[in-house]
Amino acid sequence: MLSEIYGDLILDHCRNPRNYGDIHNATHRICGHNPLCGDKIELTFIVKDNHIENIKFKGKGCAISQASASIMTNELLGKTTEEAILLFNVFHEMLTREDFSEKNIFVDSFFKKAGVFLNIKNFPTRVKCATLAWHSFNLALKENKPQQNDNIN
Amino acid sequence: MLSEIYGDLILDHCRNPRNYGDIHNATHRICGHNPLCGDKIELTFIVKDNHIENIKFKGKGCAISQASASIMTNELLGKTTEEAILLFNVFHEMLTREDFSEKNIFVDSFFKKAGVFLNIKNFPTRVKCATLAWHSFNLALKENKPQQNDNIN
Amino acid sequence: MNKLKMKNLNFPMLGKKTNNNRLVYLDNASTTFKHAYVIEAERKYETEYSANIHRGIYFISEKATREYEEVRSKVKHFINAKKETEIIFTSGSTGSLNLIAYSYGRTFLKKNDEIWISSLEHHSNIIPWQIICSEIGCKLRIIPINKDHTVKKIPFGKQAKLLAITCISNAIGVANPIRNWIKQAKERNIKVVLDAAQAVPHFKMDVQELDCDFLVFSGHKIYGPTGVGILYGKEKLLETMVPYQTGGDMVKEVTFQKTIYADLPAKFEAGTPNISGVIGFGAAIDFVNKIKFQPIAQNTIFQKAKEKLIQIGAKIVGEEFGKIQVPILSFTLQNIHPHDIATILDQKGIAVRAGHLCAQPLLNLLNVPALTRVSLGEYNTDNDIDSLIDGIKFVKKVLKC
Amino acid sequence: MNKLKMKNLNFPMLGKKTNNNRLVYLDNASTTFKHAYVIEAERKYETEYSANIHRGIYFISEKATREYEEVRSKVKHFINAKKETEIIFTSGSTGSLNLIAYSYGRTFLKKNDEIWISSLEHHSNIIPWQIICSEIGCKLRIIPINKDHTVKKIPFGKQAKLLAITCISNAIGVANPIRNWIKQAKERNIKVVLDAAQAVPHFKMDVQELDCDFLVFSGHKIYGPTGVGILYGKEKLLETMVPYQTGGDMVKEVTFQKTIYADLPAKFEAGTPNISGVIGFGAAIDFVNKIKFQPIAQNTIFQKAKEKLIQIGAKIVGEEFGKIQVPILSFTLQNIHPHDIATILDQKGIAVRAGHLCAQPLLNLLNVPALTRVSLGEYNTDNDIDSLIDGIKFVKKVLKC
Ligand SMILES: Cc1ncc(COP(=O)(O)O)c(C=O)c1O
Ligand SMILES: Cc1ncc(COP(=O)(O)O)c(C=O)c1O
Repeated sequence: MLSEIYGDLILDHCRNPRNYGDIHNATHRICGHNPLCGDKIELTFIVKDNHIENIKFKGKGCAISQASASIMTNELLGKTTEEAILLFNVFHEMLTREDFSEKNIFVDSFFKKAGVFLNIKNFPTRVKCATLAWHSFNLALKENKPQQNDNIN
Repeated sequence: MLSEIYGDLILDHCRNPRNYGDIHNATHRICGHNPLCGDKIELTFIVKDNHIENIKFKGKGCAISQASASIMTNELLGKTTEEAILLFNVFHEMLTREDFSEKNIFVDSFFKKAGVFLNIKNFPTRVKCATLAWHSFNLALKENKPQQNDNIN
Repeated sequence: MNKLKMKNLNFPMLGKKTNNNRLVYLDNASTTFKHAYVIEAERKYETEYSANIHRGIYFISEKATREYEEVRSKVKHFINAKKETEIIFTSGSTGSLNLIAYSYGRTFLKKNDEIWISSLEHHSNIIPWQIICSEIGCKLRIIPINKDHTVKKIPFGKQAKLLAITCISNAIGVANPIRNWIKQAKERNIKVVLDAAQAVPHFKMDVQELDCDFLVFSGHKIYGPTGVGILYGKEKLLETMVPYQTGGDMVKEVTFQKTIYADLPAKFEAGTPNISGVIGFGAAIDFVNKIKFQPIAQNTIFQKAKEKLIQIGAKIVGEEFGKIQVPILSFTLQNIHPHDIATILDQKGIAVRAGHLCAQPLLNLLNVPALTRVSLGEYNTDNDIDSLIDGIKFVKKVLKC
Repeated sequence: MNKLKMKNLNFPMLGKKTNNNRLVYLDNASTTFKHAYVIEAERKYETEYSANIHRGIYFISEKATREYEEVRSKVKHFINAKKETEIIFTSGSTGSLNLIAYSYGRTFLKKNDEIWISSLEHHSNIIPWQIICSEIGCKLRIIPINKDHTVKKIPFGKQAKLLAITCISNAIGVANPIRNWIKQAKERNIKVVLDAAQAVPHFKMDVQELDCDFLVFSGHKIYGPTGVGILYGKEKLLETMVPYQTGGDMVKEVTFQKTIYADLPAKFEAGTPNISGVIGFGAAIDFVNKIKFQPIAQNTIFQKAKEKLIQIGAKIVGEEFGKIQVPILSFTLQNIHPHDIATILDQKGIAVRAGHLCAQPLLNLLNVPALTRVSLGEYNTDNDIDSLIDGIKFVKKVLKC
């Protein structure tokens, strides 16, 4: 079970985070925070012509939250905002719905990557680590505010 | 045991309280109150030439507190204040000291009356009913204030 | 006394002896015996997953957190709240009422605002408001008690802001006409606090249907543990209120300069809570959910107690203000003082309450300094009433009345 | 771990399994396992004399009252207070600190008065003071933490009125120089609050010798129940302070117009208290009285844990601020996040704490976002440390470090 969450893909993304950094001319910026564990993530991205043209994150946190942010940015880069919201929903349901089954995943290629977080469900106190980046993204996008500061629970 | 506290003497004094009433030109007046049960007693007395020349009580309360007040006034009437304080101490010790024994009672005639309260010790929640009048008297005398209002615990 | 099968009436206190007599416990409005399920639930926490909640990343802490939060969900269903976040665990009804007075008071009340209470209140729903009044300068107004108790119109002033009322008097078992009063309050946008400490053991309370803003009750009056109670509050209100107690676990971020509070319900639950108490409380709710509440008129034991008490010369107090709604009988007996009654009954193993019943203002209105109160729980039987009546005969004998 | 005979280490939680491993509980600074005596004392109350206290004129209520009040007397002796009336039962350290802040604050503090705290405080001894500051307009001042921690002179201002300090940091186990600080405070007639939550499990505290004005601690950190704690206060101060919570049982007389409060300690204990909790707490004090406290240097298990952790690459945090005084070891390990450590250790049945430890301001000063904390209780053994070290090796293996 442990090896399922601390698998190679997660460890790799945690050690070598992709898209790490800050976009200073971002259209969206959010500082996500998990108060229970103190994890923080700063997410910046540029939405242009309804596409996520660039996305980067910075932050400190556990392996799960770092890897999740890294994989998320990889997955979202280049997607339309509609596609991005769909992926957020899939990810969110995967980690929160009791009756979620892999069959529901119609986004195959996405699941190959983000699916590594499926087993987090067995570690209830850690679910929020995996969802921090995603919630931050969703919030920033939804409220469409270029800059904001918020706590994600 | 019960008959020891609700004996004839107590029931008699409760039904036919002695010295019931109010001395309007009293030198000492106190309103004693047992907040736990709501018993109230109003005690008035006249100290003249160091003697308790007159003493009366009024009030509502249980059989124990009424009888105790009635017996107390009987006992104190005509005593010097020193004698009265001595009796208060005897009464107080009788009801509060674990090691109190009848042998300690050097005031024989007093004990014949007030001694009926000895068994109250077996009813811890009721001890304050028996001591209310005495504490009120002691407080009024000690502070030597002609009028006051206080709570006795 | 109710429809539950006897095997469910599993209370370890039943059958105990005191003063060489079978214990006949008739002080259930003060506190109830704990159900065996309750004790077992607490024991389980203390022997199988004893841990702190919310912050531990390890099995027993996660289990304790889950069990604790499940009770919140049980309470939500029990009183039909909309959300779990509307349920705050407190130390009891008194703690809950103090929380509302402090926190609602500081957020919403201003000088000269009126706080209305009824004449039937327990001290715990009087004094916190007196304090708010003296601090903020609000006015405490009392709904007068009247004979048929169908108070027509509460004379709310322009600045009436809060109506804090007990559902049932703990002293005389009579109900306030809460539906009528809530309606009057809502028409003027007055917030409503319900003290349900005496109601919850006997009635299904539905906060959405009642449309109250707050509701409080205690665990130890529904066969649960001491030291735990509930504050229900509408989410919108709780969200805007200031925290009451502050400290660990109710914050998002703390620096020496400032603190960002956590979301509901954590915002109102500072420090390590009464975890075993909350878990035992959950078991108590399971039990109460099984009780088929019955109208007092159908409660044969209550009716028998009432009749027999009257036969023997007791004067039941409070009925002039309305029908008794829960099995509480407060009475005077000739001019025997309640404390003497209680002391003598105790010698026969019979436990009743005597005194001002934490309702001095009501007793002043009733013009009695003290009362003897008999209050029944789910486990009381016909036999208990026989013992009570025999006991009172004994009282009269001892006192030669 | 101490001189107690094993037969006294009767903790039902010992020997439990989690995640198919022997449970190794190393989060004792958060909460401790409950001693069997404690559970038994609570059970006894709930099954043999379950009743409310203080007002019942019947055997089981009198017995409950006696047992409850006897705990007050035990606490008095435990911390060497002058009188029973100086001991107030609360819901825990957090509840006690809130009581002081509210009640002392409202009685004695004025605008621009300084409240001093240390850098080592738990949130529960920070936030209540922030609130008082924002309400009354006091100033919160922080005693700077410095390397040798022998803070020479606290730069009290003219209006310094209160020094509220923890004896021991729950995050790093380091002590504040409380004797020195109390002396400085007393010279200027500044009142002193001691947060002894982490000290009481390991040191004999003597409030008269320390000459503190207030002291608080929790039952659940000394092998007792949750939901109960202590406020000690000097009688003279408590007498002049306003009540905190109000309601039943803390009044002499109530009318709708005004209320006369009861004497100490009842004045501060409104409502039905956590009776079973208090009684269990008394049993916990009996146990702690039996423990022969030993200096940390002589605690071989602690010393072993420390050495082995360092050997395996952990960096113990906080020692630069003074000697560790209680068996608390907080550390960082390479750049592995504490939550990952805790999750992986949990799979081996090892329970440690990870996070900000309710001491965010201190962690900010230490410049770490989170820590892993190991804290020992009386029952931890050599074996537990071996398991911990094996566990950490396993963490490294899983994370391929
Ligand atoms: C109507 C009512 N309100 C409030 C309370 C206070 O409850 P607690 O003592 O559990 O805080 C009581 C308990 O007697 C009550 O009967
Ligand atoms: C130093 C210190 N103070 C206060 C507290 C708060 O104690 P409680 O949660 O029992 O209220 C704690 C508990 O972690 C602590 O360690």
